[in-house]
Amino acid sequence: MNRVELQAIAQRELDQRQSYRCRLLCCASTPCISSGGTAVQKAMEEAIKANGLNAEVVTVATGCMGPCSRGPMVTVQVQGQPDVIYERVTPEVAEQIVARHAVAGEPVADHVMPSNLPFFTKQTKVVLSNSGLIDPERLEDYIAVGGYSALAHVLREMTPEEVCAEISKSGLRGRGGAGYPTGLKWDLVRKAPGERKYVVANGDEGDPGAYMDRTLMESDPHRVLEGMAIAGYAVGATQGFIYVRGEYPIAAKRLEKAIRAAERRGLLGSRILESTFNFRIDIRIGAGAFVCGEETALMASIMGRRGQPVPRPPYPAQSGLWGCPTLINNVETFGCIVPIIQKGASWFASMGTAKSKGTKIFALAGKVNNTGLIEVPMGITLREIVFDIGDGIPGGRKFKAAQTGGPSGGCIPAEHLDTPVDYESLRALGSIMGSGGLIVMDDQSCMPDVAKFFMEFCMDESCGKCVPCRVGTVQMYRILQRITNGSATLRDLEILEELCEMVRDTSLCGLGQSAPNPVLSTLRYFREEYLQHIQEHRCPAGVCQMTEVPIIELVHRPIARAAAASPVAS
Amino acid sequence: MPPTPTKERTPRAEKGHPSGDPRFQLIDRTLKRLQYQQDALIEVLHTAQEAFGFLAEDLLIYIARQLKLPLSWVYGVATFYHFFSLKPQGEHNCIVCMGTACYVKRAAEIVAALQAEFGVEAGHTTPDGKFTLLTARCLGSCGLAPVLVLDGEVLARETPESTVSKVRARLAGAAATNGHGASVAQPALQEVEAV
Amino acid sequence: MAVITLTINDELVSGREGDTLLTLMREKGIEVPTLCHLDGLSPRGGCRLCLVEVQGSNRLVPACITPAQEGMSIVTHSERLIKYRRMILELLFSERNHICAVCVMNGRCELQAEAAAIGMDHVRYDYLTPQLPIDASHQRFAVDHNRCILCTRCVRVCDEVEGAHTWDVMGRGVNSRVITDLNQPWGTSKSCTSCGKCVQVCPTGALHLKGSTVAEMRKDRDFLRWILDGREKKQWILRNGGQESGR
Amino acid sequence: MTPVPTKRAPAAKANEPTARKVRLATVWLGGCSGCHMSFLDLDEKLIELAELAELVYSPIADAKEFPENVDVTLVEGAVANVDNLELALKIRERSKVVVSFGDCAVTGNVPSMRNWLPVDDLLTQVYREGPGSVPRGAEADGIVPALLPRVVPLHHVIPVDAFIPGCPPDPDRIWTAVSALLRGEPVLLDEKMRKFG
Repeated sequence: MNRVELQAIAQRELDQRQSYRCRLLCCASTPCISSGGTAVQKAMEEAIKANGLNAEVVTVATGCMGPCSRGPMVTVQVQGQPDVIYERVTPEVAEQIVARHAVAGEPVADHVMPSNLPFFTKQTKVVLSNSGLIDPERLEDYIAVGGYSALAHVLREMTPEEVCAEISKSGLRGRGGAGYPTGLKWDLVRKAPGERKYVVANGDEGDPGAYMDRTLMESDPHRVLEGMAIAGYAVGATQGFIYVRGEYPIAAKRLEKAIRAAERRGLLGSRILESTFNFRIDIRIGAGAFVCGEETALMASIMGRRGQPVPRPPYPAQSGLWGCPTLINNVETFGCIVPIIQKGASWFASMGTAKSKGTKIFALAGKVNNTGLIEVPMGITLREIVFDIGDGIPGGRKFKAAQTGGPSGGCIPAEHLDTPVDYESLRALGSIMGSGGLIVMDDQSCMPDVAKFFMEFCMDESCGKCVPCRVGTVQMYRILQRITNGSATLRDLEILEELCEMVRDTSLCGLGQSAPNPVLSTLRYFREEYLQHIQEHRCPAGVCQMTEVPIIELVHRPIARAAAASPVAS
Repeated sequence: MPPTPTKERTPRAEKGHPSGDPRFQLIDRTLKRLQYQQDALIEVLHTAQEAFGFLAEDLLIYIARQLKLPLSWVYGVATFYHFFSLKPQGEHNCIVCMGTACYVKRAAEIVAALQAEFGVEAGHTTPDGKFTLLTARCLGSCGLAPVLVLDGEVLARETPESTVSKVRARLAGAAATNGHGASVAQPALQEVEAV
Repeated sequence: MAVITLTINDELVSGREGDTLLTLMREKGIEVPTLCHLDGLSPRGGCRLCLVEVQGSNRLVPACITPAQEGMSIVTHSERLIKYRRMILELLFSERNHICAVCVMNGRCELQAEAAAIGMDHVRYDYLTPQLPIDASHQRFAVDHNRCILCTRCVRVCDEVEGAHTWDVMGRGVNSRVITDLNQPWGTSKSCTSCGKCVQVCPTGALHLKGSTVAEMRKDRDFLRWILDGREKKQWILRNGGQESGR
Repeated sequence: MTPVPTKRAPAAKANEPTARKVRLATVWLGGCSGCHMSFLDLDEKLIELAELAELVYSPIADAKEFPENVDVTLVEGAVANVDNLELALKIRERSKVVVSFGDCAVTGNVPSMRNWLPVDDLLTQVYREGPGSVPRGAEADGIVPALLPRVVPLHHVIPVDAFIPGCPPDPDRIWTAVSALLRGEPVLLDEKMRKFG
């Protein structure tokens, strides 16, 4: 395949689209499938057949459209008319959509989601621009919207140095959470001496409450592959790995299919687009270990070992997979590459804040009316996300905190709702951008309990290599357990804070270093709540059971030996 | 290859050769595809778990031999990742998502209700081998919280009561249709809590 | 080999390129506690006791694994470091059942000695008191998991020096445990050569000779020096222009 | 049994009207009394001690109730049951300086080895299923003090001012610590004297 053929495929595909008067896009992402999306598409196909519309109406299984809690979602595209988005579509509604909207052009009003909702208008789709509009399982769909033209452009017109410079100029920073400048990283790997180099896409999205990477891999797999191939060209690698979390079977299947299709068309593999550039991509499936999101642990896992981090330096850019220079970027970071090449670094840099450019995808969840996947320009305020896009808290309850960054992040209280969302501002608040999970909590959430939840996570996911993380997380968890069951003392709180600092400063990898963040941030903003648990022996949110007492109070209290009464021992 | 092995028997690898259990061929195919590279251990374990439902000792020995890896190395890797299970799973299983969004929407109460109703701790199987209760880190369906997966079927916006009654129905159904020998369910989404 | 100069605790120190900070500190007589590190085995950086401060960076680095660099300035005994070392030892004592009074290594245990040296005279954290087995199925040796601090010296010596790789670690986090072969009784291990190297390098009473009782166990690590010196000089490798077998 | 007569000497001397002596107490909680044995091994130093201190409460003296206004209390043993706990709280209230005396008080040591087992299982295994039998409900009737869910070191229930590790601490260690305390100085044990076990 060469550039001309690529354009020909795109044209043919567009022509074919034109031949249909109406296209019914059905979301086939995990959440919509879970809510019955497959049956909806089937019902539509049957209705098309029944109405004899095979030649003019077609259904397309697409990626995510965003408002996951309102699924299954369907978008109706009628030629010459604006797209109409339907929510909560059942097979019955699907039939009506075909019968009324597709045939007569009159929308089924009950299920239409108004397109002027802030949920849509406040978003800027860059990485997700194809998501929900193309069939992720068809390479031609991707090519029709300009797919692989960025790779073709890079291979023909740009040197590797120029690619790295362009990415640097865009101001793109790592979307995995830490925010390291992507262009700088690419350049480091490019300059690193070595015959063999590797490119790794980190799709081990382990943060609970985050599914941006999965959605991108499910909805637009070729974009990730194209981004990786451009990276491969820029750094001089011929082999890439995409590490997919084990819990994402659909993403893995679509990526596998996408790789095969791209290889068949000469868009991956040897002599890509008739150039001298060779680049293969293999999939590695994770096996359930959060720590593998850490880059050195991820590499250990790709090499088939226990996913334990090793101290850096040496950094992967110098010595990574099998000792070779390795570029590791998050899946979403790779998703930003194609638009940067297509529309230019200055276009990308024109969005966002001074130090955080472009857009960021968040998985909005928790106690908020509109949950789902959103893409917003950097610098948007939390208030806009929660109250405009998210449409506020259900049941008229009070906003209490937004949790970002998962187990490595923190809780941001109401007084900071007007903070712009960018790497530095969130860090200053004691949280992090993280990979993009954003969980909204109302006054029914107990902050020590939330801290305990995340600490249990870190304790369970600690690899066990370094002492502070292995044992420190258990000790912190124990104290939080005492706080939430009523048996803690003020001394415990003192020890907890001291432990937080120590674990943060002495742990070997990012997991341990950031494990205290949820505790530190809740202590910072909700200390009062901790004190109420300890001193007043009550949980203001009504979550904690508070059934125990501190050990010294056992003097005055008969020790209940429930088990003594019933002969359970055997 | 003799194609009629008994299904119930534990696989036995003699001198690096499959016992004739056709499921070993799946492993051999993966081994060959990955050129017996030691780095491919996790891929091979994935295949093995998919084929057998869990990683029995003999299976681990077979894989270690084929990849020429030390036994303790293979065991260390298999127990590091929560996805791999070294014990057989129940006929039915329920994975409750304990991700943040589900937790905030009180998924812990669902787990507690299932534990109380069926007398099984999370990560364990009932003594009769009928039901395994598992928890997952995050199934990435946060918009539908609380979410759980019952025998591979995703259920959204559950309550403790609705879950208990669905599981009860599932187990009762199993008793009625026990005749066709329910195979070990292989859910699409699974993160097994370790021992 | 290039000579480099750096500052350790305000004192100029010179060393060879590639030396670790720990090597140079020890040459200078500056002692920091170490547990996972053992000369002759590959470095691990897991116990975090040898962490030092590097000026110009707020990240603490493990001296055992960090190569010395020209112009570096490090501090080895700041108040913060001493406090953290103490806390790490407290965590280790709280993790498993280290009842020194009834341990075969009482009086010669490295963990006990580091605690005494640093003045860690009580543990503020909950003792986790896990229920852990003792495996005495091997003819000559036994492993008491209650005393194990997961330094993995046994794993490394078995792999790197003996070449058997009988030992490895199973599980993860606080549930990690050292295992022989398929987590089977040590006495039934097919790969164990019964060389006893693991027993000799173990810093605590976790691995010991059977038959030794409280405070009776002594460990001798001379063998490591002999083997590694010999290996370095290629004493046991056929000089056929062949390749070095070690790693 | 032989050391018993010796112990009466300091107690008797204490009644002599001399310069104000340090009011010293020693307590035996959940432990084997080995630390007290080692204390008695101070031998002739006991005479020196008797000149400086008045032993106001001790398992080797006669007092039944822990007195008020104690200057220094050495506590042997871990906190294992409610009686231990009650006494520990009283000690803290009535003593200026509380010292964890020996490994059981400092770490929980051997008594804490039961901690992996829930108390009820423990009682079942040891008594109900064992050769002897303790009637059910003995604890509730107050015949024996109720066991705490876990055996804990002394400093987990009250603030402790100094620690003398050792199982038992040898007489040198004890003397170094006690003589410092009697002089009103902080306890500074050298590295060799700080070892557990």
